[in-house]
Amino acid sequence: MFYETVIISFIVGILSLFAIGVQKNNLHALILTDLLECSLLCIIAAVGTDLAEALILPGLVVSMAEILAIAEVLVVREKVRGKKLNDFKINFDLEILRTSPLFISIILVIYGAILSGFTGGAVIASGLLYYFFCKRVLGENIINRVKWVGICGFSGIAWSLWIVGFLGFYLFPKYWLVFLLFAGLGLVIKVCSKLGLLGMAE
Amino acid sequence: MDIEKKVGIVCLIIGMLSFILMFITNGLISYLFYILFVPNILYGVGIFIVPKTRRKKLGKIPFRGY
Amino acid sequence: MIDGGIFGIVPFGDIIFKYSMFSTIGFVIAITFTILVYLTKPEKQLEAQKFGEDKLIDIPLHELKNRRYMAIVCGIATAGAMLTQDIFDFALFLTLVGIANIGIVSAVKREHVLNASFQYGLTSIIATLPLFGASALILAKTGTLSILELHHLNKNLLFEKILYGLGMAGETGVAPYYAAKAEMFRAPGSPYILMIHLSSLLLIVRTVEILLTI
Amino acid sequence: MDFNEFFYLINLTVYAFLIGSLLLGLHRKIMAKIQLRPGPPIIQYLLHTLKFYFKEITFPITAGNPLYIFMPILQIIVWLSALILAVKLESSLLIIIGLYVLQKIVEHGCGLSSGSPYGKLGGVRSVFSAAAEIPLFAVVSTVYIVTNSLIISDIVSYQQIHGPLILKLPISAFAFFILLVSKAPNSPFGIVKGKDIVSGYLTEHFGLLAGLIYIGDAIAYFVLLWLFIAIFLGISNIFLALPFMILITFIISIINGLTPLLAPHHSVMLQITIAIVVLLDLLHRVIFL
Repeated sequence: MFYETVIISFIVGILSLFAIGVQKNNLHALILTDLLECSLLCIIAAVGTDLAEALILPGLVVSMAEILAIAEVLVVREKVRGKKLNDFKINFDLEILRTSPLFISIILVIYGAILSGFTGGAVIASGLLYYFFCKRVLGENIINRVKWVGICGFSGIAWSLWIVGFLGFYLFPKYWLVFLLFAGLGLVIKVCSKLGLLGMAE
Repeated sequence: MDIEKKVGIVCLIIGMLSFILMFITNGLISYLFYILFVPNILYGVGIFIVPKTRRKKLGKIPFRGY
Repeated sequence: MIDGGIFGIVPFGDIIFKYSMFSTIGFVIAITFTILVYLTKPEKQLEAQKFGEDKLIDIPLHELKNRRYMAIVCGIATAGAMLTQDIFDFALFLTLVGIANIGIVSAVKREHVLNASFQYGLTSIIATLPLFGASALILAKTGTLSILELHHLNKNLLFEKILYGLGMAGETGVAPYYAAKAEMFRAPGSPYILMIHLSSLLLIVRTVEILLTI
Repeated sequence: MDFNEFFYLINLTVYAFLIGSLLLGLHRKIMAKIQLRPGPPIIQYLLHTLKFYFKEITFPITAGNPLYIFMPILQIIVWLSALILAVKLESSLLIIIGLYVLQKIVEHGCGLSSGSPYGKLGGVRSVFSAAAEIPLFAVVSTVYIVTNSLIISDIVSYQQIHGPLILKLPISAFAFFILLVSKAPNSPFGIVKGKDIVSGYLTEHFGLLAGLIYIGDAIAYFVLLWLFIAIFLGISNIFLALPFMILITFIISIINGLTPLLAPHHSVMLQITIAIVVLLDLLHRVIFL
C-alpha cells in the first residue's frame, strides 16, 4: 500500500498545483494550498511507523502556522488597499443552537477529562468550541464575560505543570506514576484552554 | 564625538584584544583572532588619521544627498 | 570528507549537534549577524518620487519591534539549522525560517511588499510538500533520519535528493522562485531585510552539504 | 600562534593584497589597450586604495549604523578567512563557497544600510544575481563525485596522480571561469556595480570605507584566481600559480573589454542557462558514472 499512497498523494499535490496556477483569486489559492498540505501529511503517514506518527505533528503545526501567517498577510493587504472587509451577516436562528450546546459540551468535557492527556484536551476543547460558537452565532458576547488573558495565563501554568511532570520522569523514575498524572493533567488543561481560546477570538 | 569615532574606538579595542589573544591561543581560534585583528585595526587607525571634514552640513552628502 | 574535520558531537537524546569546521563557521556567522541585527537601528529610507523631492521615510517603533523580534527568531533558527544532524529537523528549521521571513516583511504596511510576501508565502507552503515528502521517503527507504547514519548506509537516494533540493529551493526562494523574494527586499529597514537574505544563503550551502553527505 | 606564524600570515595577506591589486591594475590597462586608450598605470588600483584610505569623509544621516560601518569590515573578514582557509589550511571547498556567498551579503548590506535609492537598487540586483551561485554548487558536487573529497589538498593531490581536472570537467571549469568573469570589474555580468545605477552598492560608501572595500576586493580577486588554478589545474603553490593568474587575467580582460554590460534579466538568464547545463552534466555523471 505504501507506493500507492505515495503516488496518489503526489498526484493530488500536482493537481492542486495546477489548480493554484489557474486560480486568479488569492484567497482561493491560499485555500488550495491546504489541499497540498493534506497530501504532504498523507505521504508522511504512509510510512506507518511510530517515528512517522511523531513527525506528523510538527509537520501539521508548521503548515498551520504558515497558513495562518499568510492569511494574516492577506488581511493586512486588503486593509492597506483600503477595501472594507464585509461582515458575515446571515441570520442563523435555529432552535438547536439554543438547546443543545450546554448538554453536548458537558458530555464532551466529562469524556475528555476521563481520557486525559493530549486526546482528552482536544475532546474538551471541541466541547468548549461548540459551546462558544453556538453562543456567538446567536449574537451573545462572550469576550466580556470571560477574560482572555486569564485563560492564557492559566494555560501557561498548566504547561509548566506538564514540564515538571516531564522532568520528574527523568529525575525520579521511582515515582513515575505521580509524574505521569502530573503530565497528563497539565497537558489536558493546556490543550483544552488553548484550543478553547479559538472560540473567543475576534 | 560622533558615532563613527565611537565605533572606531570599539574597533581599536577589539583589534588590540585580538592581537593579544592571537598569541595566547592556538590552532583555528588564533586564526579567527587574526582575521578579526586586521580589519578592525585598519578601520580603527584609519578613522583617526583621516582629515576633519570641511563640509558645512555634516551628513548631508552631495550626491542625491539628504 | 566534506566539512573539514569534526571537532565534536553533542547528543541530546535523539537530537544530535555536530561541530565540524563547516557547521561551526556557519553557526558563528548566524549568531554574529543576529547580535548585529539586534544592535542596529534601521536606516532612513529615501524613496525616489515621480515628481518633486525625494521622500524620507520614518518607521514607527511598534512596527520596528515586531520586525526585530522576527529577525532574531530567523537568526536563531538559521543557527540551529547549521548544527542539526537530522533531516526532518532541518526541514522544520527551513520552514520556520520561511515563516519568520514572511513575518519580517508583513509588518511593512505597503501594498507591493505585502503582495510579494503573499506570493512568497504561497511558494513556501507549496515547497513543504517536496521537502517533507522527501524526508518521509528517505525514512521509508532507509529507516533512519540521522545524517550521520545515512552517511554510512550507501543507498541510492537520487530521487529523494532531487525532491529535497527542490523543496529547499522553494523554501529559501532561490533561482527559479526568487521573483517574489527580490521584491520583498525593497521594503525599508535594512538589518531585518538582510537577515532574510543571510538565512537563505546559509541554508542553501548547508543543504548542499547535507545532500552531498547522505 | 607564535611570531613566525604571525609574520607568515601577515606576509601572505600583504602578498595577496599586492598581487590582487596589481592584477586588477593590469586588467584595467589591458582593457584600455583593447579600446585604443593609453590607460592608467598598472599600480593605479593600489594608488586608488591608498588615496581613499586617507581621504576626508562624512557619513550620510540616512545610514543605519553600525551595519553601515560593519559591512566593509565584514568584506575584509570574509576574504581574509577565505585566504587562510584556502591557501594556508587548504580546507574544505564548501566552506570557501559559503564564504563566497557571504560576499552577496556584503553587497546587499552595503546597498541597503546606506539608505540611498541607488544603493538599494544595487542590493536588489545582487539578490537577483544570486543565480550565479547555482552553477557553483553544481561545480562543487561534480568535483566531489569525481575526486570523492572536497578538501582542497585532496583535490590537488588527486590531480597530481590523474592529471588536471580541467580536462575531465571542462563544463564545470567553464562555469567557474564565468564566475571569475562576473567577479572582475567592468564585466558583462557586473549588474551590481553597473554604471546605470551610479556605482551600485558602493554609491554611499566612500573615503575610508571605500578603501577597506577595495582592499577586500583585491584579496578576493587573488583568492578566486588561486582557487580556480588549484581546483582545475592542480597547482597550489602561490608563486607557481602567478603566471597562470596573469594569463587568466589577460583572458578575462579581453572578454570584459570586448563585451557590453548586459541588462539585468539577460545576465540572470545567461547564468541560469549555464547553471542548467552544469546541472545536466552533474545528473549525467551521477546516473551513468
